[in-house]
Amino acid sequence: MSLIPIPEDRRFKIKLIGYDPGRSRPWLERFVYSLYVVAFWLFVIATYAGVPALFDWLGWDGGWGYVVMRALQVVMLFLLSAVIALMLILALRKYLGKVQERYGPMHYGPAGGIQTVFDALKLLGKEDFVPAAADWLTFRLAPAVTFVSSFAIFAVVPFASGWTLADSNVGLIYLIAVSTLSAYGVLLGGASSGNKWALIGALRAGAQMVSYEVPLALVFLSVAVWSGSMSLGKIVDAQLGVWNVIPLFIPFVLYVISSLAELKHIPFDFPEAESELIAGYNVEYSGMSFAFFFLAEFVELFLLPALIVVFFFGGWHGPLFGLEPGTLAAGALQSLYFSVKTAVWVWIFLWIRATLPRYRDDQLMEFAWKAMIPLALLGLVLAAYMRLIWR
Amino acid sequence: MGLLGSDERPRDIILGTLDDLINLARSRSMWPLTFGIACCAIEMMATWDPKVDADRFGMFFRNTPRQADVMIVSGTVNKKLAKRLRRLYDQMAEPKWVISMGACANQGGPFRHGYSVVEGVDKIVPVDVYIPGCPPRPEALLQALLLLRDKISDRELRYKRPQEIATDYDVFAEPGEDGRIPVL
Amino acid sequence: MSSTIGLEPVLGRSDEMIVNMGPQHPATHGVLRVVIGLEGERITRAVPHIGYLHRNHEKIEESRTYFQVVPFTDRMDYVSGTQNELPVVLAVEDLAGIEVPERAKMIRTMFFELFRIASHLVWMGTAMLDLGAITPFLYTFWDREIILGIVERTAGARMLPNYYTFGGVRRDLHPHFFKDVAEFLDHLEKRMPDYEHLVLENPIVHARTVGVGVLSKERAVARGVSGPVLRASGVAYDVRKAFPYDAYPEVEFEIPTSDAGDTYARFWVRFQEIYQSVKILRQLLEKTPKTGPFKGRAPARLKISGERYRAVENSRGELGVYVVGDGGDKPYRIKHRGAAFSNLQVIPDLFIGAKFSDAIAILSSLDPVFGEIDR
Amino acid sequence: MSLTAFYALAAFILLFALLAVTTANMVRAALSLAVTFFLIAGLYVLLGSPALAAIQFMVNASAIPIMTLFIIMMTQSRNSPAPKSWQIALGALAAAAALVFFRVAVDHGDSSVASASPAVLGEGLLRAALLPFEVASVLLLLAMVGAIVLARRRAG
Amino acid sequence: MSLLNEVWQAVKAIGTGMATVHKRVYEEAPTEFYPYVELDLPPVSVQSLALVENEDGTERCIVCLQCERACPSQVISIERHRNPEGKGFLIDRFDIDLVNCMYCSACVEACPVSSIVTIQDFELSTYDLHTLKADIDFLHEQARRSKKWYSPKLGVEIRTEDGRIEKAPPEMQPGGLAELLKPAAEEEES
Amino acid sequence: MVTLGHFLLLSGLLMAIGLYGVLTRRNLIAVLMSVEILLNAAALAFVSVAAYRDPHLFAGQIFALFIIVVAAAELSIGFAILLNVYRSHGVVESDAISEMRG
Amino acid sequence: MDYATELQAGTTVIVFFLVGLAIVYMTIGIARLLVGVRPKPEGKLDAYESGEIPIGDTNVRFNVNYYIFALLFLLFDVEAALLFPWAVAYDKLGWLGFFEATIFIVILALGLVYAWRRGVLKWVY
Ligand code: SF4
Ligand code: SF4
Ligand code: SF4
Repeated sequence: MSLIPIPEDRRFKIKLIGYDPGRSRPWLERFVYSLYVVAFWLFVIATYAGVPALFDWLGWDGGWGYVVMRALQVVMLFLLSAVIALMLILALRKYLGKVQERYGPMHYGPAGGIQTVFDALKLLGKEDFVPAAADWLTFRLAPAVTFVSSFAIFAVVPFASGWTLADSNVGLIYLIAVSTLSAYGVLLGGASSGNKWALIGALRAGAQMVSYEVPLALVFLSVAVWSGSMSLGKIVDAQLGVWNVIPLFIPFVLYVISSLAELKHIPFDFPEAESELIAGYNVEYSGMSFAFFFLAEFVELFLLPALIVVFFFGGWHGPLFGLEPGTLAAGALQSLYFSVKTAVWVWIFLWIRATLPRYRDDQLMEFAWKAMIPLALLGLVLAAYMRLIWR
Repeated sequence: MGLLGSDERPRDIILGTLDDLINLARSRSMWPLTFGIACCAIEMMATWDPKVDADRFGMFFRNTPRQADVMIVSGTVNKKLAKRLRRLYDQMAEPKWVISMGACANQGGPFRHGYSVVEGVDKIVPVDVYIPGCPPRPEALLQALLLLRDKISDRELRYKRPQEIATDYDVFAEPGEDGRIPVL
Repeated sequence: MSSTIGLEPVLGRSDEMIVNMGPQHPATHGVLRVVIGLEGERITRAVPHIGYLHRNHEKIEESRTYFQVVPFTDRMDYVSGTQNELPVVLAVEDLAGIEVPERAKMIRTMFFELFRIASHLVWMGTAMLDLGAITPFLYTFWDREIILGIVERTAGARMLPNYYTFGGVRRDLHPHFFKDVAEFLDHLEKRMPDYEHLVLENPIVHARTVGVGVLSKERAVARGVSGPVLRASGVAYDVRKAFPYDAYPEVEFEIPTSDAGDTYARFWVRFQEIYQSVKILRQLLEKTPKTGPFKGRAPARLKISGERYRAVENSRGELGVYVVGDGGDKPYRIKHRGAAFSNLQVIPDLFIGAKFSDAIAILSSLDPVFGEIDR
Repeated sequence: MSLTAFYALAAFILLFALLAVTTANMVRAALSLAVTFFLIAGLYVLLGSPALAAIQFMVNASAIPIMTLFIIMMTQSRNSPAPKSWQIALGALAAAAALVFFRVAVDHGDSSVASASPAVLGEGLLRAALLPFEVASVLLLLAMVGAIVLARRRAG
Repeated sequence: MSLLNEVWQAVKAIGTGMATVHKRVYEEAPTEFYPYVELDLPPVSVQSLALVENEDGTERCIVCLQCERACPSQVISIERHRNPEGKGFLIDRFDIDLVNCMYCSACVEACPVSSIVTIQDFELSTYDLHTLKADIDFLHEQARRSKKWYSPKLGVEIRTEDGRIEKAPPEMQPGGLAELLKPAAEEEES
Repeated sequence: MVTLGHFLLLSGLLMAIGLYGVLTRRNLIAVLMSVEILLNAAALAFVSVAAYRDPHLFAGQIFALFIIVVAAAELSIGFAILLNVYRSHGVVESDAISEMRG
Repeated sequence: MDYATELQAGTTVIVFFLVGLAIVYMTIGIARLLVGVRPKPEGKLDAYESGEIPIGDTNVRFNVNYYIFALLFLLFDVEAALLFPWAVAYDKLGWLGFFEATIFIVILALGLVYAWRRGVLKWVY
């Protein structure tokens, strides 16, 4: 019968492999965790300072050189977002563990430090197939659209003064477009799966998207009016004295709520509502396709708090200790400030996730149209008015 | 077949190493399917509670079979459920494993004399690890999950599934005209 | 197709989608299957299908001796452990005329109430999980773990201990039992405000549950609903008061009721029941003698004739059993009356017209357990 | 560089536009349309109007396809029936005619392109085109009211 | 104003909830590190069954078949023959199908000599069900490797370091409170 | 160097494609989509002419902006009408509808 | 900002999309290569529906409410699109800009109020 040899005493013993908490070495754990942070920081520096410097040194900076440089930077950013996702998934699980009086991942790697790497590798080795009822093309397109449109937010986020890939004059409009697009991916994925749960998830994604996108646009307008620019770099520049959160308090609150909705994050996680729709729009996805939905979610979990910081909390502003802005050291320091502020907001989001139950989607819709949009309009007019008074 | 072997041994050293690496990752990140059936399901949930906390080993529930790796059959499988269970198993993406939890799932347990109960879930799906008990305590489930982990990552154990695939489909009703098993 | 029972009129309507919720669905608390007709997200049809956990309890039990029946009943409402054993035990005691010592009754009642708390804790965790909050689940399961620890120290198993027996309980209390329970109650009283913050006071829970799934008093009575679901609809019926058993006549407690009949009321009633259980346990800790007999004299082979219906108020409502003995040592007929089974009858009433998300909240407020429903 | 970019963009624009008007699967057609509009936004960048490009991306390439997708699902028309041959002939004829007409107007003149920043656009909009600006809002209001009235009307 | 008040109440309630959750960060988790730390289960815990031998290695079981009759799951099967010398029976076969056992401890209850006992060893998960069809050797082995076991007649017994079998102290026994309280009562009397 | 001619030619081609779509598509939604292409072709022409010929640069862009506004308004009304048609006829295909009228 | 910068920004965005897509499909391709085609027993490719055989398909009609919200969304999006240039030029426009935009916003708010009064902002499915 069995091909597995039965041991003498008829018991199969588990191997005590893995990182034993009894023999834990705190310095090792700290080291592994700080590796993530260091990797993150190094990637940021390398992307925004290293690659341009390299191309400068090569003297390859016109025309195609520019494109290649950007492509290289995008690849770096992809690695960065992988690091972010690994870090954030781990952070989420560890933090949920903490507040739930348990530990979360802790045996694979010091204090669970490499758990998410295993998860990623596993997903790489997992079958990924298209169900018969699905529309093949759209089914395959959806994860890519979702991921790329989340990922493309990176293009305009300033990590430090001048550390942006596309410091465009129209950054804000671009952001709205991209966030609509990411809902698009979810909608497509859900609707093309040929699965009813996914379809309901897609419907909800659509409904949710149309309800938070408008306040989002109005909040962006307030920010643009107040800062006199749609370039994220300039918006941050304008906050040198006072952070936008003070004059733009109403838009700030609305923005936090909308970004929770855009993130599909508790309390607004209707499209994937684990306990209602099984897994929502990604029910039929497995393996790498699913991984990209997952990745997109966590990249957004970094980027949307980052945008909160950019718009309302002074971006990369912080004491520079006499460093000349624009130099490598100053950039590194500024990106550190930026990341720390972002981390605080990520933590708040995780905290919300740990606490709150889920709203009902029609309640969000009504909330959005009857409370958030009037408030956002009011906020916009107020911002314009204050801008005139205080100019 | 892909580059990685699935049931037979991998072909050469490089791919073998890659295969080992991926299997290591698989064994360290087993996501069970949320599929509580009976009493044992409560203990299955308790395996993720603060006291035992299987999440320490990187396991958390996925609701959809497409994303799950391990199916924990936690309770009595009767003939009505059997088709659904097999269907869920079929719908899981490869590679996949099954843990049979508790007396009922193993061989029908106390209810095996009844007319409605499938005597052992291994008649429907290939089972990798069995847990005795009624219900097994959460630590026993954790032990089984870790046995499964060793089985996945250990080359010697990996390529020997205890039973290749279910052979006895008597528990199913006759397939209908379209070749499918009728629903009710 | 036979699976579309009750749905024929709507098949072919293009704006209605027929969805199978379950048997594998995280919110059905087991293996319920509800075939749902969805129009957008409004439910137009709801046909529950059960039987995915049919284990043939009654017939197997009829082929076992009375002593052997008890462990099987454990497997019915598996969340509330020993509570299931009591109806059979009471009925057989009645028929065989077995005397139960006072202390044994009190021990039984203490376990009964401990398991009520455990069951309501499981309900609280899973209901909040259904509403989307992860954390309360972990908290309640840890508190339940403490109860199970106490139970295991005395009864030998965590969930399904097979502890009650004819004439009392199987074994005496663990020496630390009183201390353990007192400590646990203190702990729970510290925890309850937290749960109130996370569940009852949470504005999102309010938004999700208030006014959702209203079950009117008449409808509730007509459907034979019992337990917290009934009491949340304003009927103060409780077997513990109406037909007292064991040590309940000797303790003081109230029956919390609410007139609202909505999901929130059901949540609220369960919360109040936890408080009442704590109150009962505190009284019993005082009253129960520390030592003394835990089991009356029962014959080794029970031969019974006659028939009897006995019911108890378990965590889900009236759990009854009808035992017919033909003079042999095996029951001639055993019929269980499941509380969760009757409570499930209201699914079509409450589901139809509700939103899909509401259906999840409603289902979790009914707190079904399938071991007992399908039997 | 600029020429290469133009040719690449133009080629893909034409390709996706063709797909948008010929694909039977409506969802795919809507997607192709979105891609077309996205690429046209690229052309606007080349033409020195980033604000317009962004708006094109935001409205035409994201919002309108979403609405189209909704309508496709609402009317359950996942597929568009294949055109009849006389239709194809007519279409081709009209397209050719349009091309000929357009060819006449094409001018090979050349001049430098500069960028109009959004601020310039905004100033122009509110100083030079104040009335259309307000009229636009009235138009949007009317569209909103009209569409609501139309959509709410119960059939039969 | 009432609207504002409502909003404020909602914000306050959410804030309280979040504080409730976050407060737990500072509490120590009750997690037991199971595979790394051995579990200490209560001695009456029913995790598996065993057949105890006497200290001298002779069989305790008198093959009375009471356990077989008591078992609700009908998983015990015993074959016996008369002892050719002396009275009583000898075991031919004593199998317990641990796969289908429902761990109700009814057999233990029924055993007149406390031969079949419950033990706390739960680590029996297996790749192969055949390991769970317990024969008498396996049941003996189970008893030999366990430090303590329980049967209603004799209470909790422990195996000491030097291999003797003793009754466990009262604080481990169910109902041990009576014995624990006794000395105090006597003292009061005297 | 890219000249105005390039853009105008592209715009003309787009226009031709849009026209082709309008004439050949039988699904009314697809027809509306083709109209969208037409409108965009026009907008492209406006913007390119402005970029090459208008010293202030913004005139053409404002035109394009208003085209977008009009397109949105047209589409919303168009879809609303279409929904009504669908409600009363059950289809959104032009010839099927005309046959029904028939 | 000058033409070149905006051109570069545009290029960057396109590069972002292209490289992003390339990375996604490359990774999926690698996974596919590693895993290969696995056996597809009967039922595997069926839509997952809690273990049941699906009844009917997903080609259902959406409720008209979706359309109304999509419409409102589109029109407000367009409104925002028109206002963005205004917001940036706001400093130069002064009070004129303020009043113009206020009128603009009020007119659109009227639409919202109308929708509200008509009861279409209630999300019924
Ligand atoms: S093995 Fe026991 S506990 Fe588990 S499902 Fe069966 S009867 Fe219930
Ligand atoms: S524990 Fe119960 S089921 Fe198991 S052998 Fe003993 S009597 Fe039988
Ligand atoms: S009841 Fe005890 S003595 Fe009798 S056969 Fe069973 S184990 Fe042996």
